[in-house]
Amino acid sequence: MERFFQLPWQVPFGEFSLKIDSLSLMFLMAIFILVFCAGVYAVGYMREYQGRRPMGLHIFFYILFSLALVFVVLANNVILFLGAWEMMSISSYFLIVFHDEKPSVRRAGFLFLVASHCGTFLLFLMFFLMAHNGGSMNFDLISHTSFSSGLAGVVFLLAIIGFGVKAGFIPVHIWLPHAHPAAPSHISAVLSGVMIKMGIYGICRVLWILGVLPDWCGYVLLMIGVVSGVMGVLYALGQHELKKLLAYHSIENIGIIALGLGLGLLGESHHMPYLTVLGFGGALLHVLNHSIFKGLLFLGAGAVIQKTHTGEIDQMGGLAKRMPVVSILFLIGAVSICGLPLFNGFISEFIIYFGLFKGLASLPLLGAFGCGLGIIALGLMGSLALACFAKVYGTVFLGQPRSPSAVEPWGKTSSWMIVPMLVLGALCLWIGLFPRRMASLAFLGGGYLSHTDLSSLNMGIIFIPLSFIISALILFIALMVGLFGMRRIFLKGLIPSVRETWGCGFSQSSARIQYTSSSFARLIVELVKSVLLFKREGGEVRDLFPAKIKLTSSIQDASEKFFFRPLFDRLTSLSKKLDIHSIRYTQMYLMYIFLYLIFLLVWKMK
Amino acid sequence: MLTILIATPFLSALAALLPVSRDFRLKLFLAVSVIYSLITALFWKDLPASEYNGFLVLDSLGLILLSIISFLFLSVAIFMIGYFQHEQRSNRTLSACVLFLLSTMTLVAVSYHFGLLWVAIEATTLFSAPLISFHRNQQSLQATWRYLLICSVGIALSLMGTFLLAIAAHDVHTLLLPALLKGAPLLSVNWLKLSIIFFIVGYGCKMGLAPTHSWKPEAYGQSTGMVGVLMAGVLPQCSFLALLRISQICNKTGLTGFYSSILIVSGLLSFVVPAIFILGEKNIKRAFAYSSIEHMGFLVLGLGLGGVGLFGALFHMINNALAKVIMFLTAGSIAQKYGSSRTDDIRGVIHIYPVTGIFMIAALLAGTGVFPFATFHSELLILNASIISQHYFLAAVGIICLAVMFIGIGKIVLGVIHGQPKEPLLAKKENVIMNAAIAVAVVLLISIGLWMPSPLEHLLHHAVTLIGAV
Amino acid sequence: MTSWVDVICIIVVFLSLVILSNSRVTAMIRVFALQSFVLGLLPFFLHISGMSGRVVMISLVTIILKAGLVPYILFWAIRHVSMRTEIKPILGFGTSIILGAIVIAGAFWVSLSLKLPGKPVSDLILPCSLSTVLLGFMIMVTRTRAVTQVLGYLILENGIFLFAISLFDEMPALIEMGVLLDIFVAVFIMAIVVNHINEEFEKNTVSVGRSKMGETF
Amino acid sequence: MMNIIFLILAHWLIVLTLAPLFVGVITKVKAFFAGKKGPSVFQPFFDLQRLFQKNSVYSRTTTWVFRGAPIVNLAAVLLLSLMIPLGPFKAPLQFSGDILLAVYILSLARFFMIIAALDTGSSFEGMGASREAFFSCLCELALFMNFITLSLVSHSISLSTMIGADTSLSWNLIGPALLLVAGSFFLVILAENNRIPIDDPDTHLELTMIHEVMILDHSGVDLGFMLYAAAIKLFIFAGILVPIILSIHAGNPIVDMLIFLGGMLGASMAVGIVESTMARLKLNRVKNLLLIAVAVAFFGFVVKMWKG
Repeated sequence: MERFFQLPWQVPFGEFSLKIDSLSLMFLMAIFILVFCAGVYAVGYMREYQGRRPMGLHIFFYILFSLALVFVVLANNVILFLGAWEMMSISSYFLIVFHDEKPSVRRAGFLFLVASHCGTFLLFLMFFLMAHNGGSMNFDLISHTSFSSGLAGVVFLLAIIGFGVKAGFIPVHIWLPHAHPAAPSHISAVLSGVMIKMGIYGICRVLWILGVLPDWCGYVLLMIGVVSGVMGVLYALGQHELKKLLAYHSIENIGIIALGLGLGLLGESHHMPYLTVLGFGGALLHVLNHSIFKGLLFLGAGAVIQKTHTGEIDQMGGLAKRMPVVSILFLIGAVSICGLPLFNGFISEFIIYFGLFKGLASLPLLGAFGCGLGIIALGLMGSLALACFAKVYGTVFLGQPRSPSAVEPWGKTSSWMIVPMLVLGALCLWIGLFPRRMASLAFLGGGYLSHTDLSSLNMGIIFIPLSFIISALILFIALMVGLFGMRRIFLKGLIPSVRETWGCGFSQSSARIQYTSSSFARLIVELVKSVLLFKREGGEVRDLFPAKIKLTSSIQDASEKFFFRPLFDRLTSLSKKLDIHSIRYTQMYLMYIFLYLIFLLVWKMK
Repeated sequence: MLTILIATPFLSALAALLPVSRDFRLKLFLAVSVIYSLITALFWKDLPASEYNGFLVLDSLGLILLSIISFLFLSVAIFMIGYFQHEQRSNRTLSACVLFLLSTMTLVAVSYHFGLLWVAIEATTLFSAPLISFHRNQQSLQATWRYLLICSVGIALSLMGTFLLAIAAHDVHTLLLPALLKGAPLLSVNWLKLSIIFFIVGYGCKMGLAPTHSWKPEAYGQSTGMVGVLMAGVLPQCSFLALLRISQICNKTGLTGFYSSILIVSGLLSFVVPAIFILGEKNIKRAFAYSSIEHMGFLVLGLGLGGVGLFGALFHMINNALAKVIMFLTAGSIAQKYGSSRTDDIRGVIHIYPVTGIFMIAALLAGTGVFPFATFHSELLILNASIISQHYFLAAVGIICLAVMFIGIGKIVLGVIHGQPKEPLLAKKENVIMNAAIAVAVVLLISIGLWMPSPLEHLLHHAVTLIGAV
Repeated sequence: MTSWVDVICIIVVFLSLVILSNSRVTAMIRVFALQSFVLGLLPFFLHISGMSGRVVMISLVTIILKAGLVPYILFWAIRHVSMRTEIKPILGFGTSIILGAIVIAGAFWVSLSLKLPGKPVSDLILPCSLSTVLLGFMIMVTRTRAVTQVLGYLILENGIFLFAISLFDEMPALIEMGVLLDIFVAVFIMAIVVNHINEEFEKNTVSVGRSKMGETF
Repeated sequence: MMNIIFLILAHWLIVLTLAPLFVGVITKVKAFFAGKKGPSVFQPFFDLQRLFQKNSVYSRTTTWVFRGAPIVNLAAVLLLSLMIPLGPFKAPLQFSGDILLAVYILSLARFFMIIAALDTGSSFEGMGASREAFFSCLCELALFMNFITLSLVSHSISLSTMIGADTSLSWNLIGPALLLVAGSFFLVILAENNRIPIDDPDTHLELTMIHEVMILDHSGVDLGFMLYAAAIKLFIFAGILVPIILSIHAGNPIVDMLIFLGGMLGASMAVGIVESTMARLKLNRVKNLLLIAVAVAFFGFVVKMWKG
């Protein structure tokens, strides 16, 4: 389905033409849901800064940001798109640096701005290449022209890098884990829930314009998906900071989406419409799902941080008793993001799995191998994510408080903050139990994206399993209720006694003895420590009566540590050196002119 | 009409030299620039007749420059009033030279004779020199010295170019533009080539194209905000007008390829050089100077690429001027508040001076061509032109340099506006008049970026046809 | 008469070479004065036939300005700012001579393809003026002191002037304007330099020997 | 509709009765190897009955998560049990892609087990939870690779078809691959169900335990649910492995049932033998064993790909 909207707009090459189609619809839903929820949440969340900071500016940029998002998705013209894109980056920058008195926040914001802007410059090139080939700046008109496979490849790569920066593909993700923790929580929710999806949207739009691509593109996306997904979740496991951890999980989920897209591309280039629709559809559905549950998680994290005034996971504990509602909502988010059944994460991952298995069976050797790799990677991501969120939930909400900041009495969380989270949680459950509507929308989007009409396909192959799953899940719920009843019956007349946790012989074990998140993740992290650059200082017990010992463990981001930082530093030092050398003497200046003159004379007058 | 336009500022400049009160000078300057702008506005309806048997003619190219001049001087005049509310120093030389500058620049805009054009540009150099050394100190003296030396070299070379052109036009017996265009077939190509080379190097010095750019960082770094506006916004564009005039001839004599190849090379250089230097920069004005070099690169690149690029270049003339107003006036007001424009001395502007802080952000966005500002469109046009004419390498390098420039300028500006506020050295409160002057430019630039008024579009199109690029 | 013109051209180039290889300021100024004087004579030889008033005027003005006023100002300046101290140029004697020779050769090579239209005055004019221009440029590049740079600039002007003479009757009024303005520039430079240096001396007693930008006055 | 429900109930009946027996057999075998008489094979039933009647003790630290985990766990395995065929009894719940549901339902159960363990705030249970999370990652890796191979073999992603319950797998064609799959799957069974050499179900040294230490604080009904769930899980895994190995279909349901039961008996004895002959591995060597399982599974995958 397509709806157009035109207005006169007088800028060079620009035309104010908007368009809603099945592709943009998915993203539009995500935007509206999350921007609205985060906005309502902000009312409660920002109350403590009332008067102490320029609220007006913040609100202005929030509205600007939302508008920009909508226009990015609706724009049907290159200039309009790029304009909205720039607005999005800039306004989100000012949303991120809300706490600009902290140097870390400033650095994060600047890194974000630079990264997204550099990406945008690549997009300029890409769009102009396309527009030059298409002879127009209008997406529809461009999409009607055919691209030579070489040009298509170049455009594809430019799009992967340019949009990938925004989406947070590894290794160009470096801004992401810094920006998300720096921003206020409702902003991080929107950033991670919606803005990085704009990168995905851009890639989808480009794929839609380019039509059929050579199959190596599919493999590229597949590989990106595998790497980003697995690395993302591994990095997440090593984090001690709640929002940074969530940020890395966004990278993981982007990886899953990329897997779906890659599968779709493979299907397209091998003319297997089912793969295409399953891949693209799954990816699109996961876009929506991820924005919902990741939004929920960030909002929950915000609620926690607002009370405990720290993001350090190992400082928290036992919050389930203090903020029960938040803890349950966060649990819902956690279960969904692990892709566990009953919630929406499972549905989209199931669709992608399904497509990958289909590809495994039907694609030629290399493709099948790729799909197999994808399946394994997905499985690994799932189990690692499970471990990661078990760690988070267990350490933050369960057990006993690990630090005074987690004990001190607080007021209850404002209902301005609770209600949006409730909405998101409900959505998670709804899509998880009744996915049919959203799934069919996603498949429509996927079909539109790949220019295949679904009417020619028998979508039963996916919908029948889905309906089976639904019935199974309902049975599962029934089972749980039944077992609960049984338990009641067994316990009838008995009063369960409440004691201390059994300390295996130790009496009054203190809260400090609990397993920390780092120690929980340690086994996994150490298995891959060479990849994560895992560092561990101190901690070994020396003499018979050990004194107080300190243990710090940290992981580092390879692409940032070994590529981007050094590059920037080199450039800066080079420029400083040159500056000193060239600014010394006027003679230098004159000499440049002299040499230039000579050069031109020799070049042109021979 | 044109004569009035040139004479009025000249006479008032002489008046400003007389021992009169500071306020009188300011008011005089304001009045002159208001009248000037009104007359220019009239010209938008219909162009005036030529004067002095074709030596002074205003065509659409000239009109573009003229409008830029009028707007910039107007905003500077307004800004000046606010500025001198906080200053005790005498403004005699300043206002006199600014008015002289106004009249000579007008001469540049309307002169149709290459000799006259050269004289006018020469004159602008002379009158702009004293402006740099408004703060009488060692560095500003150095800056002035260099500016004069390098620009005079440039001037000399362009004079050589003029002479060579005269020889090339031996059979035309005049340097009047229409005659040259009419008698294009008679021009002897080799001499023309030589003259073009000298012109490009000569006027390039004045325009600040790499590698002849080197006076810019110091001159801009030393001059006060308002002077910076004039030096960065109009002065180079005057020389660019000269280059445009030359390109008119080239397009007639089939030297387009020759000309554009040189322009593209120098444009490329003007992209790369500032990108190399910007990262190490620690002074706001100097950073802006580098960005202005880059913008000059945009202009010549657009001219060299032709077609869409030419349109973009002409459009960029206007946008660049407006952007420079925002950048340098804001830098000026900050420098006045903090007594320095080094990034180490300034922190958290947006917390102490919210309005100035926002203008600073606007300066960053305008200078680096971010969407709501019209510079975005013109830069895109020129990039697009490089793709269309299949200079992929050029496009790639340009993109990289733009990115680096953004990083550099962003680092400086954001480092200045954010952070724990640092108490300004000579704390002065926001000045409404100064801010108004900047705000007008901001609004104007944004509104052009959001909606390109059709008269402007027609003017630009007409100018493109005038240059007659193939 | 063209032979005389040729001779003058050669002399001019030679003198610029001398200045290039010279490193004593006063001597340079003197040589410059000589060069300007010779240049001033050029119009007479160009137009031995019709000795119009314009010719006389031009050459007189040239000689007075270039050979008289400017050297005077220069001397005044170096005395005033006490810039007696010699600083050896970046390039030594030998190298500058060799480079100069190369530059001259280049100038001739460039102007091979260019023939002066109209009645042939002298085919040495273009190459000689070009090489004078380039030599002047070289002097500016190789000297570290303001005055010497101004000197180089003036020689560059001389080169242009030499060229301008050749289109004496092509372009009416153009040359005069140009020349005068150029002279004005030179004077102006000196004026501003000196003027500012004075102020510096009055304001703060910091010697303007070698500022942080590596300039010397 | 009715007969579906009937089928489901029948399935559950079989599973619920056979699963504890399976455990009992294992204990019997171990006792025999230890040269003891050992408890009767019905002992697990008595244990469960005892636990169901007991009152339970809760820690002050715990929340509803702790109480909910056993229910989720048992419900998950019960749902899972509907997806495996029991000899002649086809799986009542089978559809294309049900393995994914199976794996993820198991993960759901595991998730709740882990957070329940963390809920008690005891370092020992935290330790167990961490190990569980770690080993299960490797197990799932191996599991998925096996599934990939099987789905390539059987051109299907429905569990019963993949393990050859409907149409027997062609051992003669892709024997090696299947052998590798079976091998790695057996290791997975041992790991997932915490048997020696990975874990010792009836050790009493908390520091070395994995599964047992996680349910250290559970008591009464909850513990009963946990143990029952564990038994069913083991039974299910064996029920997946058996058809792969002896994929024979003698149309006659009785014979099929006998074949199935024999297979299960064999499987239980195999587990018992392994447990009583092998020593428990050091914890930091366990991961190597699992990595071996992964490698074997991957090898099987490659072999299958190569065979085409």
